[in-house]
Amino acid sequence: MGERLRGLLRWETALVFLLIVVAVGGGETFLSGQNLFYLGLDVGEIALIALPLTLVVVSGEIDLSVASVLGLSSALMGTLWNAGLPLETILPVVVVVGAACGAVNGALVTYLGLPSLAVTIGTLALYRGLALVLLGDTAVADFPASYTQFGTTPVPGTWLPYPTALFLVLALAFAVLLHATPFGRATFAIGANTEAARFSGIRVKRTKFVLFVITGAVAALAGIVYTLRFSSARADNGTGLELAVVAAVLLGGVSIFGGKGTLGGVIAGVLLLGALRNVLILDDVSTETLTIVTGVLLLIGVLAPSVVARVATGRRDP
Amino acid sequence: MTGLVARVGRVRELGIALVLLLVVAATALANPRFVEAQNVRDLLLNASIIALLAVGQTVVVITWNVDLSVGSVLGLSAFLTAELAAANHGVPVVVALLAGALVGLGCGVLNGAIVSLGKVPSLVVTLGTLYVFRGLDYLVAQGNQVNAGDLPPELLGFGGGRVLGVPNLVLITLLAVLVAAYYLRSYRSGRELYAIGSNPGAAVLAGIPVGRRIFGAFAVSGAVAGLAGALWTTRYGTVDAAAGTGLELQVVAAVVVGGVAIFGGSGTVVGAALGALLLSTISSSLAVMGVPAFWQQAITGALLLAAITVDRIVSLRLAAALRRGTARGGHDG
Amino acid sequence: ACGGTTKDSAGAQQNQQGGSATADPNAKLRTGLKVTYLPKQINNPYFTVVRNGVQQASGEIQADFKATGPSDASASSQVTYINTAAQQRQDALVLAANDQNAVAPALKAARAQGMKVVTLDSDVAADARDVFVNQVDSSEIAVKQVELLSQAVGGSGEFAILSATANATNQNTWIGVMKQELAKPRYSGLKLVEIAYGNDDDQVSFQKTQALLQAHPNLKGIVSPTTVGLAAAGRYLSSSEYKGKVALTGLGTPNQMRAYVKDDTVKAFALWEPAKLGYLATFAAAALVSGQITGAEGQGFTAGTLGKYTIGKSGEVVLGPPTVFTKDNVDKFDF
Amino acid sequence: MRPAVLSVRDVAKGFGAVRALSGVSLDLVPGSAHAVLGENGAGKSTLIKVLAGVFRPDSGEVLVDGSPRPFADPADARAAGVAVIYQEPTLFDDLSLAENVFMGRQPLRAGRRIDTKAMHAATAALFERLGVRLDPRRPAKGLSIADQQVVEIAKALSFDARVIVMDEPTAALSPVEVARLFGVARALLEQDVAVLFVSHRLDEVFELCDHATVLRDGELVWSGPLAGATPEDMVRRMVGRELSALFPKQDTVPGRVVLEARRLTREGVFTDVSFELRAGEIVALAGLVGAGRSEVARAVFGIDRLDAGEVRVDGRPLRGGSPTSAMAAGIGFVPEDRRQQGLVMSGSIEGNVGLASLGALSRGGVLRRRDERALAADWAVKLRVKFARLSDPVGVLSGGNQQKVVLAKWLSRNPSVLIVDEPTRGIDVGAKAEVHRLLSELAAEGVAVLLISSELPEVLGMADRVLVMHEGRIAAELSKEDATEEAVALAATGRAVRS
Ligand SMILES: Nc1ncnc2c1ncn2[C@@H]1O[C@H](COP(=O)(O)OP(=O)(O)OP(=O)(O)O)[C@@H](O)[C@H]1O
Ligand SMILES: Nc1ncnc2c1ncn2[C@@H]1O[C@H](COP(=O)(O)OP(=O)(O)OP(=O)(O)O)[C@@H](O)[C@H]1O
Ligand SMILES: [Mg+2]
Ligand SMILES: [Mg+2]
Repeated sequence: MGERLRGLLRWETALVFLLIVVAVGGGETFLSGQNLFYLGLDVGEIALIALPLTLVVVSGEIDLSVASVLGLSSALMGTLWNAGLPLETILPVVVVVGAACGAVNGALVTYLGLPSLAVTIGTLALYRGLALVLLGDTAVADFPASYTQFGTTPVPGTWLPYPTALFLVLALAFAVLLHATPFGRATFAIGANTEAARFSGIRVKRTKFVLFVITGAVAALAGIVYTLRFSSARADNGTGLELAVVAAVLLGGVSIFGGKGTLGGVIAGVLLLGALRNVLILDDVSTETLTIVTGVLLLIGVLAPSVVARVATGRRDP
Repeated sequence: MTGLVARVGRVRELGIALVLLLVVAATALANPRFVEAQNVRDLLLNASIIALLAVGQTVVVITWNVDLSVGSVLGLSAFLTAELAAANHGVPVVVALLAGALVGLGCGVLNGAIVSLGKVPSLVVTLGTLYVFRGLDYLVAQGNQVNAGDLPPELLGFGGGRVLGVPNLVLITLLAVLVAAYYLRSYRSGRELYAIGSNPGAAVLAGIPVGRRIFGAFAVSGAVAGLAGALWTTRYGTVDAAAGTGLELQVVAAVVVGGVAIFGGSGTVVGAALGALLLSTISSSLAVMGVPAFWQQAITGALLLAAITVDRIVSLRLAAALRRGTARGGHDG
Repeated sequence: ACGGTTKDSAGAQQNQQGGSATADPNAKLRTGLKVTYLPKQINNPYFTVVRNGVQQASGEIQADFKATGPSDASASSQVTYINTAAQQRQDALVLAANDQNAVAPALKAARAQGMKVVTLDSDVAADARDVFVNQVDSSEIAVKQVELLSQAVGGSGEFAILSATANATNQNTWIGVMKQELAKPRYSGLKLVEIAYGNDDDQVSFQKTQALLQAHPNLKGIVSPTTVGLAAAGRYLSSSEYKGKVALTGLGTPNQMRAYVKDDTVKAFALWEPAKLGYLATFAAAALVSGQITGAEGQGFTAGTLGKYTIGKSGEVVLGPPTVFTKDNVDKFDF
Repeated sequence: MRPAVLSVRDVAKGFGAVRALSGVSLDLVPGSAHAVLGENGAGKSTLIKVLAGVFRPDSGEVLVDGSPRPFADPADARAAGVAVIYQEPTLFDDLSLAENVFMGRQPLRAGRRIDTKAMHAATAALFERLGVRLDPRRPAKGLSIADQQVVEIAKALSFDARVIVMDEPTAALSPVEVARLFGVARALLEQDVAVLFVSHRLDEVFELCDHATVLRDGELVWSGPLAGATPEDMVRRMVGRELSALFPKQDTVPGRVVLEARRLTREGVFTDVSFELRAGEIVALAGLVGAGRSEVARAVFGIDRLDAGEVRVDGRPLRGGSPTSAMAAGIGFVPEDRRQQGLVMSGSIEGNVGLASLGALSRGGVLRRRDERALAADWAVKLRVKFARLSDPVGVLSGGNQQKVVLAKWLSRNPSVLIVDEPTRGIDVGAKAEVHRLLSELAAEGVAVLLISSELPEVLGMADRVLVMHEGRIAAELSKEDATEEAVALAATGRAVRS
């Protein structure tokens, strides 16, 4: 068990190491302010959603509906905008609706006891469908520049895009939540041993429910960022993103069985995937190769800790 | 008690069949053409590839694993089969299908080896190979497409062909369902798959070669996905590198609706195949009923949720009945 | 809305027309240009054919050419590649946009750095590119299809349209023109009963065709103004009992449609030549970089073997009239 | 003596720091029943798992018919004719009982297909032989512990085994079934099968076995024929000292009633259970395994919902189904299964100790690591937990030390009512005495303790009052004076009425 833990630590160190290798290998072009700005934008939504999803996975569940919530919030944003509502009202409404989507997932998982994989495959279809119902095949693209600039310009005086600044703030908040609060401890305990957590007086259902709600809200936030960044509200925004986010979380060393993982690892994982993509595209490496590299990284990510642990113990026990 | 258990087991599939009948009947009332021969054929055809994939997936899921790479395996095999057939027009249909299955088998073997030798969660592994196989597919395709015109007519004829009015693809899927159902019910290794999913630790103690069985399950799922890829080619004729993208979630949905427990140990391929048929029939029915296109996906999602919720409630009832039964039956009296 | 930022208060966005600088029609065509070709998605066969044209033209003008692009055709997936091209200081970008708005900010930023942008096939907002190379005149191709349909169904009856995605710009433009055309007395017998969307996905288009036939018992014809849709519909019809009873026409590639033209599922269909589209766009890009044109209406340039072209309204260049393919000529084409 | 069919020579096996077995040798002879005795955690089950091919010994060897035969996995052991009844049931919930019995060895008919009919018939015959009425077709899900054990026994009998190894097969059985099992076992012995038998019930050991081996802390302390030995001898060998020193319960004067259970009922599990706990008192809940004691404790603590009845603490009713409100009312609960219920094995020692006190350990919503560590360090010293670092995962600790961590988790909350379910299960002799000392001290400080234990000596030594459960009901309430081994056993088997 100790070896396993150390293996995990090593994996996170390895991620950071790989990140540095990629950054150095990318050379000056990579490290230019402009490129870092683009990199920040590119990882934007995936990075945002990866934060709450990390907590969900640590608690032993999964949420595959995040990309659909993103799409739904984008569609809702467009619909309300077309209806003439002010953006200042629309944005909070969208986040609340996202939270409600998460609440539906959470209620089905905790109060009915359904497996989250099955539930969120269902809501993946449902939320995307609702997005289509709202906006159909039209796109809403006339959001005012005073807002869309938040998706396309850096924070004045830096190369940090606004979404990245938002991500940094949320990353800090989630890191504190997961690693320094009773709630975070409860999340780990639930993921590692749900029964023991319940026997310790932890409100398992409520904790998981809250996690799903937070995930929904952040996915909606990511939908807003996405919409403003491309100044295009469409029902199919972010289709298929869920697997990329899950991949990023797992690459960050979070165990799919729950109970293990760090937010730092996930952030390193997200950045590594983004930086690698960025460098490879800059070097004109084909998209085919990119896809393969993503998959191979994931395989290494899951195999490495287990191989390290086995070599370290050198024993074969069930 | 046994009666109850057996009944509930059977009711699972009966229930799906019943819902299916209801959907068909309701649609037929609104539009009688829904039950004409051509349409029934189309309904079955539309479900056949997903149902086939669901058969392979069920074999994996009952061992408490999952194979997310099936969509990519299908894509890779579809393209390779198409290229093979396009390059060698004389190739017999059977050889083309076998080639597809072989490509899939290769992918499945890789999945199985990583999962069983590495002792790592299959969800992560197959998510990784989902990307790897799709990337290979892109590499092979290089942005090109194989057109129906490039393929030998016999191959396309097979995809559109029928025997006694039943489309060939439906027959193949039916055959796969029957073989798999019989194997899972009547062979030791088939039962061992259920045992592994039901209690992995006890399976080891019972002397079941757990690693080998899981490896086998992935190999089967891969080969089936490969065969499905070849069939895809015969049916659609036009194949590019994107074939089957995103199919994995549909397949998992069909399996879940079909009453296969996502945490292993129970469920049948018949249920899974019916699940696939139900889902595709619902979407056809929504289209025929004139439900606006944009509503269809939302309704499908809602029905999926309803299905798993009902299933859960039924199994909770069953568990409660068993608990009371034990209490009444008293052990030592 | 009280004081917030609403649709009304934001007002219409300004469209600043590209090409305010002056053009020198006699400037020499520069060699050694760096040209990036960015299709909707890399594994779309249609765009692979277009790429061949870009490649050919690049060879003729000794340009450094590269093709790149995303593996999915979602609205946002091209942005990274646009940014990369800008960072790589490419002279020109030739692209087919997945979404007319989503890529606009990135394109504007790239243009601000001096990159010339030429769109083909699917345009973006006019202020985000220099020139749009249109495959055909929108009304011409729409009119043509209505004409082909009318011939195929014998002048009257119900018909449906099988389109690509619901927000594909070109599809919607054509459908708009078709509707106007249908209003003419000549076509009073034709009745459009449904517009279905196959999402440019082969399987979806296939099943939508099926659903159309189910839902409309009296359907006489289908028009599919997209290559994916037409091929899928052709395949469905040719193997169903509707073959010969329901007419099919639209836009398709000869290679995909050859079998269905020969077995009489389809009498005639139309398309432009995709390779020429890429070829023309590349020359337009070279002319822009060389300063021969700026994108303003009325300017002209020579596009290699294709001859002279003139820029039309709002920076648009039209490739030419579509080709109609029938049993007789389909074997002469290979794309 | 006849040559041994299955033997181990000098086997050693360790788990991290725990040495579960060291230098143990044993011979199993055809037609002879051999008992392995030892306290909890002595290494009995580990020895059995070595014989079953589950564990490979770190050193030493396994011999079949006198020649070394390393078992790579349980399948190898089966092939050598070794059938094992494990201590923990190993059933497949979703499969039928018949399949559970014959998994991997189902009778076949033409084409290597499973002959379901034959399988059901054979299973029914096995159940018949064991004298139980169970339907071979029903799934294992929902079986009582006792029935699960019966299926395990049927599974072992279904082999044509040369060696049958039984790890506490009788723990969950009533005397009637035990008698049947012994009948079957004797018949097997007649047919020259070798039997290895593990039980904490010495009378059974003397009834069935002719030889015995005693393990203490993983070492072999004695091996020989049982003829001429008495149970007392064996106990002395197991424990290594006189028993009486083990239970130092100090006398206390019971105070006011702190917890009151009124007519608690959970359908199919327990019925109409009422009792009171007073401050400073240790009340034992005794009974056979499966009597429903743990279930009562779980319901009181709010893990399971009650169908009827209520629990009052200090006169105020508790909200049902909520451990949080039970904890708020001052109840602490040390569950019976520390691996599943008590600890997060991958979590650190300090994390586990603090897990039930997260609120108290945080300031402004942020957990104070320093307070958490201080709390853990404090209790580690008080309970004499042996550990390397407080940040080590609990999983590396020995069983006794793990148990102490669970105790620390609850004691650090200063409960007014403490429910302990099998608090000494699987912990070593010294630790056991310490746990008893602790419980006694707690009572002296005015804590009301509900002690659930399957070990009669523990119950008799520790309790001020004994409640005996039988089949989900309280069958007897005995004062310290009335609580004799005999009286408790009688009530536990349902042959006494509530006094
Ligand atoms: N898988 C394991 N990992 C770590 N330690 C273990 C494992 N299995 C057993 N142990 C430890 O080995 C020692 C011996 O355990 P074992 O189960 O053999 O005892 P036992 O004699 O069967 O006790 P009981 O009477 O409680 O069944 C104990 O300290 C136990 O905690
Ligand atoms: N895994 C299980 N599945 C179904 N019912 C169970 C299970 N375990 C126990 N039961 C039921 O609960 C009742 C009490 O079980 P349990 O064995 O926990 O009682 P106990 O008296 O606490 O025994 P002990 O604590 O010594 O194991 C039994 O009647 C049994 O039928
Ligand atoms: Mg034991
Ligand atoms: Mg108990």
